[in-house]
Amino acid sequence: MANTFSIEEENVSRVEGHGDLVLDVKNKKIEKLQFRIPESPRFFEAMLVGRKWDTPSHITSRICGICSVAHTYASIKATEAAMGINNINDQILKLRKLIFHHECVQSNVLHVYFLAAPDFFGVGSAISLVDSHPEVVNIALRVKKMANDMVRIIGGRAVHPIRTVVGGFTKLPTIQEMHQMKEMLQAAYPDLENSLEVLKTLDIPDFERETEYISISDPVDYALYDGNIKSTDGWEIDDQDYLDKINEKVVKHSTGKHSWASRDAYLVGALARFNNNYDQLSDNAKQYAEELGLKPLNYNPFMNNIAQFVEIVHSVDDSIKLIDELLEEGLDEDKAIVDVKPKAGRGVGVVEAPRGLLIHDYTYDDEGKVEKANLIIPTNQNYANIEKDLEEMVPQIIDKSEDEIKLACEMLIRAYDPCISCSTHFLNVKLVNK
Amino acid sequence: MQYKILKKNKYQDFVKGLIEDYNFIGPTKKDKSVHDFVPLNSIEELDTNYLKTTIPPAKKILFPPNEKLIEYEIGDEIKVKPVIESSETVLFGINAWDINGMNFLDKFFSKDFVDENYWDKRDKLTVIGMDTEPTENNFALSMDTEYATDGFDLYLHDLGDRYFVRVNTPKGNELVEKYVDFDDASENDFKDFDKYMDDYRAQFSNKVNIKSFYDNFEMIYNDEEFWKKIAKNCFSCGSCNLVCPTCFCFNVKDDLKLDLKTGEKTREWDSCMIPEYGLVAGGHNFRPNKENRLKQRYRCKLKTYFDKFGQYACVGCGRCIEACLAKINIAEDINSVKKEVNV
Amino acid sequence: MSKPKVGVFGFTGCGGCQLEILNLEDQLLDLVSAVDIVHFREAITEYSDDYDIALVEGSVTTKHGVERIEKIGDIAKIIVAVGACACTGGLNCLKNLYGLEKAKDLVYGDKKDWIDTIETKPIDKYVKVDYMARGCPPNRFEIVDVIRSLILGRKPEIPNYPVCVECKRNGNTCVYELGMTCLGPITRAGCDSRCPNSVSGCEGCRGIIDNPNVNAQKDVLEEYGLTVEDIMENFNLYNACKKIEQK
Amino acid sequence: MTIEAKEKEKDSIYKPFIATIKGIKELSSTEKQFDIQIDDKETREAFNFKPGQFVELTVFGLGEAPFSIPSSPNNKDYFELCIRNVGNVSGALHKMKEGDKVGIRGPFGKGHFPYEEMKDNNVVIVAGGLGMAPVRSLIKYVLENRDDYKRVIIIYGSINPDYLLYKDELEEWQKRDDVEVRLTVDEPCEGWQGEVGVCTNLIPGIDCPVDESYVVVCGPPVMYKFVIKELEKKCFKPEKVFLSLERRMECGVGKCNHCHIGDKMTCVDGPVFSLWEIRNLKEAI
Ligand SMILES: Cc1cc2nc3c(=O)[nH]c(=O)nc-3n(C[C@H](O)[C@H](O)[C@H](O)COP(=O)(O)OP(=O)(O)OC[C@H]3O[C@@H](n4cnc5c(N)ncnc54)[C@H](O)[C@@H]3O)c2cc1C
Ligand code: SF4
Ligand code: SF4
Ligand code: SF4
Repeated sequence: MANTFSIEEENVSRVEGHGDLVLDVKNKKIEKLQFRIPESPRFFEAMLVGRKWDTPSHITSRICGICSVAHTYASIKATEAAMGINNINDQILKLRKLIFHHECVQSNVLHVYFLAAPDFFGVGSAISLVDSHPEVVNIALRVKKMANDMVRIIGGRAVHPIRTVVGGFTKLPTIQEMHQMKEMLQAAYPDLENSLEVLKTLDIPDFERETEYISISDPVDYALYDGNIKSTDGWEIDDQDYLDKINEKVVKHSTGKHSWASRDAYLVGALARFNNNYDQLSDNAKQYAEELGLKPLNYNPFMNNIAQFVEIVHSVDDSIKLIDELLEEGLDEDKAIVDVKPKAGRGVGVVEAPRGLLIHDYTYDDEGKVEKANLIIPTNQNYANIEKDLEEMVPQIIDKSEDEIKLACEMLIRAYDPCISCSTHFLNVKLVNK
Repeated sequence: MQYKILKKNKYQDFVKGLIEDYNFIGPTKKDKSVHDFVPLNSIEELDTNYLKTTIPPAKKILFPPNEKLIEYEIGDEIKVKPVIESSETVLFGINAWDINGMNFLDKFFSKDFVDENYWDKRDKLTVIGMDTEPTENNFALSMDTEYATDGFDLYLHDLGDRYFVRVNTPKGNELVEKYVDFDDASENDFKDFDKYMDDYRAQFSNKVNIKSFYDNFEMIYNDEEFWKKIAKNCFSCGSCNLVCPTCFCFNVKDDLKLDLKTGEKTREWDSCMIPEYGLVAGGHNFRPNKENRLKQRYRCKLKTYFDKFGQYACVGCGRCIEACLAKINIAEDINSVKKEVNV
Repeated sequence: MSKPKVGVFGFTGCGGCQLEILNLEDQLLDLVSAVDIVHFREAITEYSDDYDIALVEGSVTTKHGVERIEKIGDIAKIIVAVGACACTGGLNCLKNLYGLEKAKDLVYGDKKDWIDTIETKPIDKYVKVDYMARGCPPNRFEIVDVIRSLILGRKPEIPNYPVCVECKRNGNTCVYELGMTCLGPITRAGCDSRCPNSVSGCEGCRGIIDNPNVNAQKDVLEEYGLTVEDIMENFNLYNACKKIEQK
Repeated sequence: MTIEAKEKEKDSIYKPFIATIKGIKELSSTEKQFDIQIDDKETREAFNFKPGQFVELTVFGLGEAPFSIPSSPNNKDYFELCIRNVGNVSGALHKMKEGDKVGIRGPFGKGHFPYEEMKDNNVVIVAGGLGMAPVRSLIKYVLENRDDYKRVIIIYGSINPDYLLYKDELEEWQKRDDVEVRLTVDEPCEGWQGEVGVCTNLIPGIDCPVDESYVVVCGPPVMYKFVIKELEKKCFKPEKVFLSLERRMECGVGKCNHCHIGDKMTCVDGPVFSLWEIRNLKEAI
């Protein structure tokens, strides 16, 4: 039993670290708790200044390989809003929603099966999982391949899509590819069912902390691509007015900025979407949620993984629906893209990245070059909330062994899915008793 | 050769029959500037009224850009299996110069050694030709390739209200008898056909003096200034070779899978305009600069194979002219030789 | 053949390259059994400093990064730069165009002194790089090819011809004909001409070939009514760290 | 039709047959000799090659490369290869051991040394470096049928004595009184008995009547130009001078076209050409 200890990443400056935790406990009381991101700052907001309107989506896609589609669209939507483009047709919208679903699936699969599952099964990594639970790995690889292929077909490649541009698509999938996608989606159901059985057996830590959940929301769709910004604290605003509620500050211990809205911290991501938009989930997804004991409003951050899985189910269902509609209407290459005339103005693009609310805000000059850019990324928004959760959780488990405390902290942070880099390696922390 | 007439009102049924029964490859609109030959499932997708295709259909089918040659398995023994894949296919709507390009490849792939990967597909290919409008860069007329005398099974010439059909093979004859009734060609039909060919030939405005180039090639061969001038803007990107219906260079790759047990050898189109083309171990490059490479390309196209087969390895389709971003123009260059030599 | 020990390392980048390795799907399990992955932050917890081959993603943009890459240089027998950021500096180099101070000002305002950042450089400015799997993101099959080649002890075949070659093999319509610009004629192939396949001009993410005909590229642009500035905007996306010699 | 008959493989000119490395011998710091035996007995017996021809050798997983056959065509059991370690295939071969398997296609090359035609003539061999490999097959053949030929003169040059290939055979030949061997190196070491300088220097000293002499030349690309100049000065008959050329080859069967020299293909029309042919072949040397 440890009353006084500190957990600190070993040699922060030498081992590569994207995120680490500093936890200092004296006599069962937290002296210092900081979750920090010593990730190299990348200056995207600066890189964008002066660029022509058709490049920001390509540049911002490179903020994160796992959420490249989300960044692409936050960017495209911001630009389209600034240029006053309001004639994006149904075909484009549906294809955008389709590709969005599958980035979400790509990322959720990675997170549920490769990053969180090893913890629950008590093995060190997905590679060890290959030996201990080959069936789980195979399911994960198959579902991931399906999602990757979907993004490849619609976007031209699995990471940093090519065809997705301001105004629409440079090229549409063929009818044959649409059918192929549908078949792939249908083939995923058995894997989802098997996963359900596996997930039911998991022992999910029982920890709750009431907080604010923010996501976008739409009356019809389970919103990923478009919607108003909505909070479990009862407010809802137009996405262009995000500044009315969302605040950001630079904190010294981290290169990621911290955010707050109605209270001192809030949470974004799958669980936030689930809590705000439960009604719009497909029936099938609701069924899965019920079997896994997930109901809105849920305040257990560990359930984020379950919400992610439920989202995979919804995405598969909704994709089949979208493909059927597109096939019925027929694909029209002439309507693949709408004309864009650059002009001055400001526009905001808000979407749901797999790990939560993502906001791009651009101001353009008359030539259609970026004058100013502001980006609010999901991982940053969660930092403050992660710290608050840890502050509450650590005292509850303070009587456990240091290893157990460490693991619990890691699992909690991983549950947030901050970004794959931080969510795995963060684990190499060193414990020094004081 | 037999000559038949296909009435326009029977054309649809004829084509539908073919689509039904065969792996049917025909031209379809790809985007605003080009068509492409792809497997078609319905007559609606077929559009024989095309101006250009980037990649020549016959070459794409018979000698694909990437082709597996052998598969192997490494175990206690090494097992090697040749991969020769093909199926009965109808190639519909290919024009005369592309047929002549294929005729060239036929000769090439059977000279010295018979390339089964090519021939197996060729044997199973039924070729149905049709004339198409030449682009402004097309100089097929000067190269004697605007009319095909061989290499097809059927050739359909559009006389307006009917097709004049040349039946070149027993296979072609089978098709003529299979779906709809073809009529025998009458004297009148022949007359109309002759007139049609005259009009068709009149559409070819780009003319080259190939004879003069052939005769003078050795004389300008050492004229470095000449070659430097025409190769100046060359990107060494190989586009000219890759779109050409008669180019056949390839590289062979050996790919062992990550399981380190099974593997395959594949060939992929290469180009003699790429610097690495003539590089050998030890770092010696036999054709280090672009003017050397261009010169060799012209030799190969316009001399070597005329000497070997009596046919130029250029059918005058003009694709390379359109594909070249540096605006290197084989037709102009053929003609400029005469000027150079005359000076 | 003993299994080579492989470490995968990330520097400043988006993680997309490492993701492309995970995206190997059908081949991932073969990869895991063909080599010993001893270090891979994005996928495994365990790590070790004993490796033969280092696959390095990302560019060096911090002082701490310099220390790390130099350490990898000391340990690894073979270093493979993976992705545009590691090979050419990639998109991160745009920061250099603005100047460090201005960039810090813009993003972090008066808090800018808290930030550790230096001029962006590709990793070969600090260590000897044996092979490069270029691109943003790199072609995952090329990554496999490099790894497989290293296992077999052969030199990976990384083309030195331009993207046009692959573009033509794929039978694409040249995007210039469709009114767009393309860096294909001077960019190193190996991506299977992904962007032109999707009817978009190549942005040069794989870097420039050894002997680009830059003058001809300018002539082409003029022909199509474009200026060098038009293409420089594109060119700088991935190649701001490299200056084209004007031959 | 029986299943076997149906599945009977189509002939592919790209399919190698499997062979085993029976012996390995180090020839110099960069070259090794490999004794290659074709596994299938029937194929082995049908494998008849002529001096100057080459095979395409596959190391599975690494690729294929052309190599001349330096051994005597009279040896039916196995043939030898002499391989310099320069890259992927050759490097992998150098790491292989006895009993390892490789793939072989060939023999290829219509153009070989005209050993029949040469009978009753003097034979002059000019080799540089690795160029000894292709001509050795001819030397072996000529010495095995020594009575059919007149004088045999071997001029062989290399960078330094270590790089001379087949040293023991050279010594043996030097001892014979029916072979005239002249060795030369660029960088002599202590105790070097032969000449110093490039092998071109030794051509003026050739003293056999040109009408009754065949000359065979093989060496690195840079060597040819100078050798030919010297041979022409001595008025050797171009139709009686033969050169073995090297080009990049991907197929060996006249399809990939990489080995084109002017109107000829090195693989099927060569690799051995007469000076007569080459004089009209631009780019050959
Ligand atoms: C007819 C003929 C006979 C030969 N005989 C011999 C011999 O007896 N002994 C011997 O050691 N060598 C011989 N060579 C040379 C030998 O083929 C090359 O050294 C060999 O191809 C190198 O292959 P590699 O895979 O080891 O090298 P690689 O790694 O493939 O190549 C290294 C360099 O060679 C170039 N290259 C690639 N493929 C070829 C190719 N097929 N031919 C030439 N260069 C290529 C590459 O561009 C690269 O620059 C002969 C060549 C020919 C054409
Ligand atoms: S060389 Fe040019 S014009 Fe001649 S056939 Fe080839 S692509 Fe057509
Ligand atoms: S689209 Fe680009 S890569 Fe393709 S041929 Fe044209 S210039 Fe070359
Ligand atoms: S086409 Fe160009 S920008 Fe696109 S992936 Fe290839 S090299 Fe990169």
